[in-house]
Amino acid sequence: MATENPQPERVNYLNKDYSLASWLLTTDHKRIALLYLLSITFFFFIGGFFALLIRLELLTPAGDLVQADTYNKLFTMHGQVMVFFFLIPSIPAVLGNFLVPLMVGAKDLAFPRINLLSWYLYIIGGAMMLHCILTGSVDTGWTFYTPFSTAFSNTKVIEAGLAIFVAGFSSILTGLNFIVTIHRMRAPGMTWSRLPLFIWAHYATSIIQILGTPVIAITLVLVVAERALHLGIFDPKLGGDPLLFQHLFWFYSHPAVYIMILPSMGVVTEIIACFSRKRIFGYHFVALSSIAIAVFGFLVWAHHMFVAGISVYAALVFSILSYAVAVPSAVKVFNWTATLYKGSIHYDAPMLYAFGFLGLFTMGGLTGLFLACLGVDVHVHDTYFVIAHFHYIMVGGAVMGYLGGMHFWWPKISGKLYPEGWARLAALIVFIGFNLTFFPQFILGYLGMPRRYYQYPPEFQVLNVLSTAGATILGVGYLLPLIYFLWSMRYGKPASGNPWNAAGLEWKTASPPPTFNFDEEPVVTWEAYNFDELDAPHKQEVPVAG
Amino acid sequence: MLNNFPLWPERASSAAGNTDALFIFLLIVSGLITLLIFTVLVFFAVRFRHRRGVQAEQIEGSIPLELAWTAIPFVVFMAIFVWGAIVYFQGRTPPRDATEVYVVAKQWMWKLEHAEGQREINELHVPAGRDVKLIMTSQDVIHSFFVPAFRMKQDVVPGRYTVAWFRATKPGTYHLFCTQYCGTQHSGMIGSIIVMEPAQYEAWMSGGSTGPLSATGEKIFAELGCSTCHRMDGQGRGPNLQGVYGKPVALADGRTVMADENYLRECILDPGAKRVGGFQPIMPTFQGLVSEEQVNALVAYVKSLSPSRQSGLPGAPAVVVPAKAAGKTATKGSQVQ
Amino acid sequence: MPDSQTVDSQALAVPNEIHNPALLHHFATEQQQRDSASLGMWIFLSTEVMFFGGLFCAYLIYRLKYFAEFSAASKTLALSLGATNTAVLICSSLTVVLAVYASQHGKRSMLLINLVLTLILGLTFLGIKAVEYNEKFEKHHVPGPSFQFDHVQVAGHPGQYADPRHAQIFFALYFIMTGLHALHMIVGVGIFLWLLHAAWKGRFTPDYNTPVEIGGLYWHFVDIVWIYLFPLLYLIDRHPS
Amino acid sequence: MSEHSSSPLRTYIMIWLTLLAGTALTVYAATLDLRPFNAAIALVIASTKALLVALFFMHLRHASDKLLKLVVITTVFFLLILLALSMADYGTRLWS
Repeated sequence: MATENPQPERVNYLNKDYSLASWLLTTDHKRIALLYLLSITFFFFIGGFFALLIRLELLTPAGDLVQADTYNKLFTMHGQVMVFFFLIPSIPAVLGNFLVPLMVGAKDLAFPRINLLSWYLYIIGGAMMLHCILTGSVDTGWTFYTPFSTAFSNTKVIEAGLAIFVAGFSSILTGLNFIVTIHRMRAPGMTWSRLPLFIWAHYATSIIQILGTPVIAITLVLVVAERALHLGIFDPKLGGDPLLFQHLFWFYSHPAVYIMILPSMGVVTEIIACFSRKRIFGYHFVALSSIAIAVFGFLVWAHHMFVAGISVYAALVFSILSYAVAVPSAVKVFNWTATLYKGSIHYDAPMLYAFGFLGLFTMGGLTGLFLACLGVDVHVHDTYFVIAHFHYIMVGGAVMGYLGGMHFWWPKISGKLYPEGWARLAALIVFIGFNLTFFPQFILGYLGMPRRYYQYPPEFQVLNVLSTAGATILGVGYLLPLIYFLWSMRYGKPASGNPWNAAGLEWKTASPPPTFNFDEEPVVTWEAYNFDELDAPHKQEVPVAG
Repeated sequence: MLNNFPLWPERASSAAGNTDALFIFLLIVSGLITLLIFTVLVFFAVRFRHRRGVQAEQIEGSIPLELAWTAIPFVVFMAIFVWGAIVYFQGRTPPRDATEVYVVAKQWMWKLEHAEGQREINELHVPAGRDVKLIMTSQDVIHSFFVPAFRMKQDVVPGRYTVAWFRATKPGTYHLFCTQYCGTQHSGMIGSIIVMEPAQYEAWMSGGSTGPLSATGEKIFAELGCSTCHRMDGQGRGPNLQGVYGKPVALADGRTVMADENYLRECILDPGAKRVGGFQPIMPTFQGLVSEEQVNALVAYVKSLSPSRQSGLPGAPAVVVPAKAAGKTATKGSQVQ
Repeated sequence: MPDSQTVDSQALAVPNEIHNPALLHHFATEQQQRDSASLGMWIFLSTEVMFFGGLFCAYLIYRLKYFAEFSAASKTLALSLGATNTAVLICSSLTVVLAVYASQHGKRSMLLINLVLTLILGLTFLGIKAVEYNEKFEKHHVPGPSFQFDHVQVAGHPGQYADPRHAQIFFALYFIMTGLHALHMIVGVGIFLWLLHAAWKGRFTPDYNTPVEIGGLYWHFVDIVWIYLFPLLYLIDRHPS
Repeated sequence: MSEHSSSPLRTYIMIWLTLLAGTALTVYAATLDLRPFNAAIALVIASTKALLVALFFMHLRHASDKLLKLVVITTVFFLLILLALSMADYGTRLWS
């Protein structure tokens, strides 16, 4: 490794110890982040494989590639794996875990052992999920709607429910660790208004993880109990109300969308600031809009139920509240755009991903207005319009942000530079592939093609073919970073402590950082995003460790 | 090729135009916002690209701008909300004189029964230009009744009725989809809505009926012995059902509920839950004894006993309330369904 | 929302010279470590509140929907046992707070006695709960195939019988709520056994007693849950009609 | 939290006695026929007891750090959101 380095290699968190136990029993947040990185990448490609099979099946109107029940299991497992085992842990558990202590200037998260426990919970949940997939899988859709899941499906609902239950506690513990760390572990001088907006985004995310996740946990307990014992809580034959499940489920699962998108917004904020060399426009508004999204996110859940049989009055209340949550998202987009004004914009790969995020998130967000609009939602609810919308948010938004962040911080994480040309190409391919996959689905949805259909009327075929073609391009786009990141670990050029000349404490230590992050306890005397100082012609020497 | 590549769904109901207008309005609004953001983005991206020796200018932010782009979207969103709410409200409020069709969904088929008695499976014949009200329930899991050409969708929930309505405007055959995932053959649970000219429809209706649904209901009513207690002369041990439908009913526990289809249904299947004031709790439950279709027939029969329902004046309680219960009509906020 | 006080206290924090073995490496001061632990515990407890919150939501909806059956089913619960258990838990909360006090003031024997008393009270609660559960089994009030709730009169409606299906929902919620609560009690007993062990070994000093405080917070929370469960389940409609 | 936050022993005993009295009171109140107020009284008593436990036994009252109070208030707020917005549906289903 890095033999051309003339000096003896610094001891860092990666080369400190090579034994397996030093990884599996580590309490170092950076190593745990890498454990998460490995595991969520694994689940991402599993989920992606299911997606590919789904798209192939939909190439033709008839059901010919797989059986109907197999198809139902495919989209169920795609959803459950992607939502609970990739998207929710993606940015918080990998980038957040790695960066939150570094950014606030702490040696580690507040509870390192709980952090490790959280990874093990995730792995136990993941193993249960894999076992469930391999031994028969589930066909309820990721939403587990009752009474289908409790009384009619004859697949492994209980096992999948428990897997998600366990993984949920992993998410809760991560959020708990972040909040305590952000409150209690900030370096001297690191005031709240000097925090990077990435931290604010993770703070907001953690609020949702802490207050939302337990509700889905108890809901899954009820589903499992109902299915095992036929209690009647969700079974109309026994006097239960199936809609109660939907209320409880969406109380978590709508805010869960913000668990996925808020950290991504945080990443994009950092990238835009760094590559336009500017302090973010309206720092306090961007910070507060994160908190506002977390809070309003809890008030809108029944917009998933406008045609489910809720009362008209409830629908009105939830519709108007849904518009309220759209405002802070819009505020963020405007502030990002304004940050570019009079900037000095560089087009490195992370910035390309950030631009991709801006475009796709804007479209995803605006189509959310269609769904929050009662009159239109009646028509497009549960059609491909919804599928397209949430993929624009979760894939176009969250995954774009995740990839952008991985590129931005990869030199810090691995100490190596990735090949810039390939990275820009991958960003382009992902953007094109994504739009080709999901834009036709908006049209399909308005035409009326319902979701979760394994065969469909022939007039929908052309758009489905386009979508499948896009999916293959998107798949290639996702494989590329995997390949060149792995390549760079061995052959990449060594990265300096601050290859982007970026602001933020994480760049003031070595790449990769030492085990306790900083050789000297940092004392913060500057504001966030101090690019004027960093780019000043006679720039004052920032103390770079080593 | 282009037959297989439509870009806009067919428009065949009175509601479709409203939904489309709203949708187009949203397209324009969001198109303008997108255009604005993308133009500014591209302009900034090009104009402020990095140049050697040119430094970024640090700008802290602008409170007026922040307030503007908080308030303006909010106002626009509220306008969308109001329009959307109006369209939704219309779709949720069936006209009182609509023709009624009872829908029973099950894995994986639609069973439809006209008030006039015709039964259909996965097909529904309706006349153009007349309001049709669907009274729907499910035998097993949640389904959803979706006709894209009518821009109409409503989940069909087991254990209760949900209601939807439409007025078809254009003769033709349209897709009926189930949009709530309901198991293995979910995507096979599709049917067609056949809209006919009124004259053709009359001809279709005249064949193959077993008599109106309410007549079937009357037969069941007699067979099950309902008529021994629910006597028309008001002397029975159960309430007289004439004129009950569509009126508020004072319950034994002091609450008042509207006697809609869901209430009638619940009284058959769970008589104790919302018992009418002044009567003994002697009615047995018919849960498990009658099929969903028989419940529908019974409900249709009870409804047929309220002749004035077109001009029904909600107001006076249909059932005489004993003095004791009448004083307690103030509800305790527990009208939970 | 930002707590500026903590910022200042951290900014002024002086790395302590004498290394306390209980101070973990990544904390600068003991104060920071203690504050982190208590904040962490409170946040964990808010997670727990929401966990039970889902159940309270289900309870609220079905109680309003099936009030008659909930009332009838509630009357079959043993009020005296429930009330006794409430008192037992309140007493255990007192012993817990006394244990925390003792650990803060270095009173070892008072600490040990109160920890033992807490354990005894906790086990008493679980024992009484077991008696109640046993009674439910005997009366066939456990939801499932053998559930029976026939011919139970509904209060205020002479001649009307409770619908067994709706009563079953009450008992389902009863068992899930009290069962999860009992599970928390069992975990609490485990925590206090560990605390007793550590206290016996003299691990706690006036300078280091965070585990006792944190364990105490947990125990009090479990008490608070029961403070709500008791009236919601046992006292729905107890007046003689 | 410069000094260990704990109330004197006498306060603990007083709170304990109040809690026991509250339990007796709630049992007694349940035997009165107050119609809709039975539930309200039971909840008021339970909330008072919970508040006493939180403030005195869990030392929330003396916590110098406002953050802990904020955590509690936030949690209760979101719990009420869950209950209230669910009732926004269930409470109005019969209105149409």
